Amino acid sequence: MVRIEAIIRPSRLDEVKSALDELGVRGISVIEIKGAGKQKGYTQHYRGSEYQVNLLPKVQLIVVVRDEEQERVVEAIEGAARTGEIGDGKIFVTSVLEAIRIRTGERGDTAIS
Amino acid sequence: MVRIEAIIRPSRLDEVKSALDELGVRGISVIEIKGAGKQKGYTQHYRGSEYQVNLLPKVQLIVVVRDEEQERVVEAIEGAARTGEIGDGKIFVTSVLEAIRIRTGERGDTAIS
Amino acid sequence: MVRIEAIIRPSRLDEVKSALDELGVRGISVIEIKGAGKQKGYTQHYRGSEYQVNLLPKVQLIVVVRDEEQERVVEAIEGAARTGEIGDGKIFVTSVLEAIRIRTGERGDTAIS
Amino acid sequence: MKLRLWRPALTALALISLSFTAFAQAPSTAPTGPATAPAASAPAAPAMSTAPVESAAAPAAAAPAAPTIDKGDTAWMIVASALVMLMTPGLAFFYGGLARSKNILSTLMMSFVALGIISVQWALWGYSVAFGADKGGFIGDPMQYAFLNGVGADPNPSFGTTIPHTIFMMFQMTFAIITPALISGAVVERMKFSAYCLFILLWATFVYDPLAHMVWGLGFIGTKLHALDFAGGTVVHISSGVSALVLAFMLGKRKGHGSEELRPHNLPMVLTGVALLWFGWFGFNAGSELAADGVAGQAFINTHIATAAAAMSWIMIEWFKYKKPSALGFGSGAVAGLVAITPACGFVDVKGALIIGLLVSPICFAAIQMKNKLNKYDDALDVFGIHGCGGMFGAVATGLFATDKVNSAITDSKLLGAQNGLFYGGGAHQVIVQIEAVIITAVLAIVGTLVIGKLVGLVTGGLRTSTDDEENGLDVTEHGEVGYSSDTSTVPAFAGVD
Amino acid sequence: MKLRLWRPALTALALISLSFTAFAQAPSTAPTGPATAPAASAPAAPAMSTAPVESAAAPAAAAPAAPTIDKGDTAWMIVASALVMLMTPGLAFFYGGLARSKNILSTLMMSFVALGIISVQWALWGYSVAFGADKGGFIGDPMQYAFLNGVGADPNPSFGTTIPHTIFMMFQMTFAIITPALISGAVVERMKFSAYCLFILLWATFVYDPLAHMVWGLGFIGTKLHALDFAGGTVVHISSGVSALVLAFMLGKRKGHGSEELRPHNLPMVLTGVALLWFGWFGFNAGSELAADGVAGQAFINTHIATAAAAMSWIMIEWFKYKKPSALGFGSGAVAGLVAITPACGFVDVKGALIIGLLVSPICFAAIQMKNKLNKYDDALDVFGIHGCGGMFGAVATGLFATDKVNSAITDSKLLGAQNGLFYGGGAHQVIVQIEAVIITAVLAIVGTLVIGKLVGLVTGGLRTSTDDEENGLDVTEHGEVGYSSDTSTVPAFAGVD
Amino acid sequence: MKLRLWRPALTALALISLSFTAFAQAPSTAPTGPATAPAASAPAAPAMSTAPVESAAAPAAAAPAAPTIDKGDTAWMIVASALVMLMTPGLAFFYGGLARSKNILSTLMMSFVALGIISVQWALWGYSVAFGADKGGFIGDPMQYAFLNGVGADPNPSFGTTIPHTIFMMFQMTFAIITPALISGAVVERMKFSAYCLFILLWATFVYDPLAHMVWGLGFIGTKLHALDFAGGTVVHISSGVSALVLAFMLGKRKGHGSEELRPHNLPMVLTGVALLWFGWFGFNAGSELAADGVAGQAFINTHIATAAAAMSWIMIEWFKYKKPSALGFGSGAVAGLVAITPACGFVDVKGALIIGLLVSPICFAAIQMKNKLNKYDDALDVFGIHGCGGMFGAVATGLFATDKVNSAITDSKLLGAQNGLFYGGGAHQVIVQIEAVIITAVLAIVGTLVIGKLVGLVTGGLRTSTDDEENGLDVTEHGEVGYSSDTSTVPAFAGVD
Ligand SMILES: Nc1ncnc2c1ncn2[C@@H]1O[C@H](COP(=O)(O)OP(=O)(O)O)[C@@H](O)[C@H]1O
Ligand SMILES: Nc1ncnc2c1ncn2[C@@H]1O[C@H](COP(=O)(O)OP(=O)(O)O)[C@@H](O)[C@H]1O
Ligand SMILES: Nc1ncnc2c1ncn2[C@@H]1O[C@H](COP(=O)(O)OP(=O)(O)O)[C@@H](O)[C@H]1O
Repeated sequence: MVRIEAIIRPSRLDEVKSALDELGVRGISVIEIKGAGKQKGYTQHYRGSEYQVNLLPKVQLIVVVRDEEQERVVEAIEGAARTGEIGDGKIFVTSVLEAIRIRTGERGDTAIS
Repeated sequence: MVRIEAIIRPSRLDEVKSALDELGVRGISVIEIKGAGKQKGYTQHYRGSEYQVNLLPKVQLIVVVRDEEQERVVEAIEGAARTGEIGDGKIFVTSVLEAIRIRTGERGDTAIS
Repeated sequence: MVRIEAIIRPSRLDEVKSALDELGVRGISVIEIKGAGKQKGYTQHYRGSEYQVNLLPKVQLIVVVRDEEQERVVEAIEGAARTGEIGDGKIFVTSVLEAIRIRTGERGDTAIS
Repeated sequence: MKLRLWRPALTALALISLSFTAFAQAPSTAPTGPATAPAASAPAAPAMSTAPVESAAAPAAAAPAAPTIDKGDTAWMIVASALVMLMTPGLAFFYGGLARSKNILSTLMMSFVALGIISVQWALWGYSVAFGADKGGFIGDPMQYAFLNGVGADPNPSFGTTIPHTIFMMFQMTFAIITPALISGAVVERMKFSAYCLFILLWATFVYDPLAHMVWGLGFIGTKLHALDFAGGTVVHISSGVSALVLAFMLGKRKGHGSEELRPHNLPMVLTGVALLWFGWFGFNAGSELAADGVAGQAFINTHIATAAAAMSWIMIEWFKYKKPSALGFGSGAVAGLVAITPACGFVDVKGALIIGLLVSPICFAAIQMKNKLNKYDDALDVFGIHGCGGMFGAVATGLFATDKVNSAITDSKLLGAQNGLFYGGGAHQVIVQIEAVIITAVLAIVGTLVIGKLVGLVTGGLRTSTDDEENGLDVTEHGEVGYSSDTSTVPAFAGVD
Repeated sequence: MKLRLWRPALTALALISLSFTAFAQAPSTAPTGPATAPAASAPAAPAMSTAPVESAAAPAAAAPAAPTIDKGDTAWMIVASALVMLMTPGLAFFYGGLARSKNILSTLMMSFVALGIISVQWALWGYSVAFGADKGGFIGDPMQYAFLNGVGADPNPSFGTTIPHTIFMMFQMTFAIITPALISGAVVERMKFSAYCLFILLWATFVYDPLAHMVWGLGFIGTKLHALDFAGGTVVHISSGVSALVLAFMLGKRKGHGSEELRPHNLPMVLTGVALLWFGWFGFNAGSELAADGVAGQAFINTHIATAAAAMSWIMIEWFKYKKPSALGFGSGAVAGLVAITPACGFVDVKGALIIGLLVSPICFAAIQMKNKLNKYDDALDVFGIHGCGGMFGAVATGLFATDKVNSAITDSKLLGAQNGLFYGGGAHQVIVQIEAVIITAVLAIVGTLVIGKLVGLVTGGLRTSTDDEENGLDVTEHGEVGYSSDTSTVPAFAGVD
Repeated sequence: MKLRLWRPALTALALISLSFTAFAQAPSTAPTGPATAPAASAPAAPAMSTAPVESAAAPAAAAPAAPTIDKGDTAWMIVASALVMLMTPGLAFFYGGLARSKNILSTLMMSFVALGIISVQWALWGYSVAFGADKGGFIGDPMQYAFLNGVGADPNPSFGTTIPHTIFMMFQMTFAIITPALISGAVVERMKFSAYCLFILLWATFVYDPLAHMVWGLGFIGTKLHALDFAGGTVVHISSGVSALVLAFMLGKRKGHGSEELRPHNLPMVLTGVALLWFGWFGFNAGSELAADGVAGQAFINTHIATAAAAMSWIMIEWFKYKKPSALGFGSGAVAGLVAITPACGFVDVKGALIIGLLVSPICFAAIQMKNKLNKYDDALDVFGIHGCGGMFGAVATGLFATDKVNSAITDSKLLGAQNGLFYGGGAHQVIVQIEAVIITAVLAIVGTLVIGKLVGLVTGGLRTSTDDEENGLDVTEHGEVGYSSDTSTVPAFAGVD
């Protein structure tokens, strides 16, 4: 199994979710994060003191899928999350040694089906 | 070392923590996330416009332990987090190349002991 | 590529970010988490009922870099995040199978450059 | 004393049975109209000003009352009514901040909806039941002011004789609204919204309105027993506090009570509530004089000073016990002080107010500790601990500190016809009277709540939501909303904000 | 009826052309001073009390007016003005909680800045345009009270003749402030702050001030048409609601409208706003009597009861439709009720108020459903749906339920010279008059907003921010701040709080 | 001018020494009672109404004063007192939102606890020290009204002669409460709660109460120097602003000051505070007239207009400097405007108020810029920058714009015996007097704060918490709570909400 970690724009989450739905991927975990990268940030002022903020709101998606699904899932996310503007985000794939469904104790692929 | 990532019900966090304590596992990191899966969500209405929300509050636990501890830790979490109802969550295990304790610069297993 | 996950004190985030900047590492993701470990927590009282809280605010940094950069990045984080007091945090390194830049579809090292 | 104790017990029982029968008959009996009331009524009028005397002097004052309107009193009473209205939202935030974020809206709604339900109920029949012509000392004629017929610009001949009747009615309405809302603190996070709405409608009709009549509306507690309650210790706080306790028992504990930690999700919101309550309570207490005069001034400063003293004494307890004086403690103490001074504010001097304030906090704090020890019921936000116990203490303390030096009406037989307090040369008499009033109120609240609670349970198929709904939070399951949302459309905000 | 309908249409057109010409001339013509006004003016004075009669009796009352100051009225009107001032922050929170967190500050600022801009505008010329000596029935002499010259301790001989002129001016100012702020609800999350500021400055000058003059300032709507508007149904709610709709069309929809879900980020904040609005509205409505008297009392209770009824009727609709009565629904209903009762509060009895309250919610709810169906414009926070539609209903309903039993001034030819409502024996006349007033107001608002909107767009290079700014949120892009910040210095707090 | 400057210096020194000795003697000297005061006192009475004249006309007015109570004035002053009370919670939210979330409760508590401590102190001795019979021009007889003995329904013969004494006392109490709370803004996030509590108790007793006496309580600043301070520019804002600066120096900077970014955690909460302050300030300023009359009306509109002008002028500065007018800027400007108009509100006309409002923002903005440049002290929430500097400007500006056209009492030798402002034909005299008053106040505040600060430090083992506590946040370490909690029991909510 692989753990697909996608960092996307908050505004694209809906599209990405439905794209995954179509693939039949129901199980996902979502985390709201802040990200810095090429995308430029903005300046804030509080009573004259200036703050440079280059960490911008992003959403991190975690989806664990069977190895063979990796490509289709990655492409689905890519397609749904892309705007073409700087700041679209990244997808990172790592391998998973084991997965367990807590409710049943099932392990391996069946745990995430 | 392995990185054990457990997604559980918020209401089970206390039990899981004490279960880990008993194993002598003190070091953990906790993140509040939202998750979608088999568990059904709910509908919201705002002045008549309807929203389907199937992302539900979950808690993600990150525990990095020595390889040999993996099984015991996983079982401890499983036991403490299980309610038997849909939505209990998942545990994912990935392997860790290196761990560093920032305070001392210690590396490897000693960093997490 | 490797995924460097650093758990640090919130108050050190600025230093760590600038340290990474100097290395030319611009892309990072930041998550606010709670952590338990050796660092002792505190007690809260609400109308006489007492709560022990040992989960303390931490910041989790995720940086994915090319393998050869791992050491320099880890050291930079270590240096910037260390106070010498219990609670400085940990750095965990895991290997990344694949990275994709959503905007361009670039893969591998170029995706994170 | 032993002998004495029979009286309250008997009166109490008598009361229950009678009040219902009396109500049953009411519609059939022809309204006698208020014109007959004044002379008798004046004494019980919450207005301690000289106004009632005038009206007593001119029993048929109803018609020619208009010219006697005082614009200063009118200005004050419009504002006072507005201030008390604001207390209900204040209560909503006080309670809301103490709840968990997944129940923030349901907790707020339990107070806000009282503004909706009771306002209408009061206009339709509530006001009549409370302030209509006396029926056997227990309720007012429910028909007399139905739909507020006859409530106009001319003053009510018996109450607030220097302000338009409309404003007196409105002032009393705001009391009728907040009292059932107070109960909600005990049942939040698990009671069905439908059951709650039905409950407060019935409770207001069969418990609050009759009680308001008995104490303020020329009923027997005011006119026969001569118990003192300046602004609602018995009528408002004891009745709601005791009913809250009963309802907490009927509902059972919240899921996770004991296992999970149920902490306030937003203490700044709690302090927002405290601020609005404190502010609005000036209208509640000083406004109960129904005039802008010296007694109002005394009630005003007593209210503030007792509240400040109680807030300090609560954090002092925490300081000694935990070395940590808390914001929640300050707020809890302030509310306890406001509760305790309510029945006494227009009758005691500053020293009395100070002592009442200093003592109420230890009492309420102990009551809450006791609750935690016993661990038999889940009075979620300590309505009984603070309003019930604080109210009882305040009612009794009124019998200790009342003095006609501050308010001559107390011992004026043509007005309140009561005695000075134990510490002010009046002997034990008034203390015992106050205790009796407390017991009568408690009994009425207990019986009323039990009966109404059971009834409502039958209608709504249980008072309580499913445990699933409880786990997901009532905001989403009962109201279809979340309190705090993320900008990421499908991701409601994180805990602590959702 | 057919024939009838020509009148409003014509009047409307006449109005537009004239009002501007009239204004153009204004400065050149020498101020005639208020002394000439009283007799004529009295009728239109918002003060329905007997005051105007006095001033009519003594046309040259200006100088000797001072001694006639009533301290009770003065006390009430200072407080009433303060209460209405508080409504604008209340509105800010009502709107702010409905916006997304990345726009919370820009939404709040759109209301708060009105407190800044309009207060100054009112002092410099606004008050004169509205309440200066009548110029052809459309505007007041813009010079007369410029810089508030001549606005002092002595009462205005025509309005509020028992209170200092300063206080009457201040009371009216608070109305002038909140009205443009109401518009902001339709344009939040995308309108340039600079464009907004310029827009409300011009709109206040060319739409609100003349309209206030026409209805309350001895202009033709009040004195010739004899339309009834006790506290601002036409002047405040219809004008702002209609203008909001027009501006929403001119701006276009928000980015993500339809695709993303645009949910309220903080409903407890919305309820904070509702609480402050409800509280402040007592000053708005009961204060419009300009005296602490019986009519004020009636306006006071009507306001409260209609609001409660509307809040209940809104959640009842939700209850039947979705099985989920919501907190937002309660708040929306309450505001709708406050809006609808505004023009009627001092003219109708409690039954009228109850009916108005119960009916306004279904109407506004339907209007919002319609908006969602049509999906042609993005009235973000439903200003038209609630204030526009609720205001129109209220204005017409005033023609149905007005009764001189409650307020004798209605049919007194020396005072308002209007008719009783359709259901109170006055026939259809007043309903038609009310409809005409609604149409005139709507036409003025539409034309005024179109012209001013275009103009402002030219000056500020478009009314709308860049889509990038919209995505990042206006707080950061327009104001350089974030509403909620994390303690981790560089990490603004998480969604739901940032 | 040179020669002139000796006076303030000398007076100042004299003052310090004397005030303490005077206080030392006080208890031993027999209270002379107020009966001797009236004639002399009238001039300094904050009540600029004709009331003092009456009391002067009848020196022994104490007893027969009761009948002279005016219900309109009484209604207004009860409300005004309630409004000022609400300012302290308002200040709590204003400051709380500016703090970091880990210190939200400790910041709120620093204001709320003043409601507890000072209310009791005022009742026990504070009121006597401020308004007891004059002792050598520096303090009032501390015994005279101890425990508020003799403070009842009859008016104080010297102050507020048309309202019950209780209400005058309460009104003044609310000023005594908020003043020390203002200081907290400079010391938040690092001062021990215990040290803070002790500090404000002593500061109120030895700095505020004597100062209030000197300016308003028939002390020398009012009766001999004839300085003008309508509602507390010197007594409230300069004294607290200067003391805040001194205390900030004594405490040192916050951990992370300079390195970490210390941003406001909740700006909507800041605006909530601004709204409550603005609203309550109407009671503060217009209430200082102690009557519902024309001067109150003038103070009312001046307060509002200056505030609006200051808010606009602050965001204009930001607009030009950063292209980003901010919500925090609007709020800061509004508060600066409220501060600056406070001493002037009952003495100047609308033009004066407008100018004062427009000018105070640049001054405060510059002061804060200066602070950031100097970087020598950490006045965390800019108490000195806004209240100190704004207050000084306002006090001096009063000497520029005061005019007896607005308030005849100014130049009436039997009343205030002061001069018109420089721009209103009074010459430089009053400006210099105002400057002297500012200097005297500043000196007293500096010396008093230094002495008390050192003393408290000794008692509480340092004024400051440990750096560890500072890092973890004072909410948890000093109060044992967190402001915002997650529903996941052991996980306090995320930053920005915890
Ligand atoms: N090397 C990296 N490691 C972790 N997260 C990254 C990395 N590079 C980018 N990110 C995340 O992806 C987001 C978008 O990256 P950015 O460079 O701004 O735009 P783009 O991905 O279009 O080049 C960043 O805000 C950050 O959250
Ligand atoms: N494939 C997956 N990848 C990542 N997270 C998942 C996956 N499947 C489930 N989850 C997480 O586990 C939670 C529970 O899963 P769910 O299917 O609802 O119940 P159960 O685990 O009992 O079958 C989800 O809310 C989601 O957060
Ligand atoms: N084994 C672990 N797995 C995951 N997170 C850990 C682990 N050990 C520590 N942490 C994280 O590191 C933080 C600091 O660890 P702690 O033991 O308190 O101090 P130190 O790292 O200086 O020994 C913890 O709060 C927790 O968030």
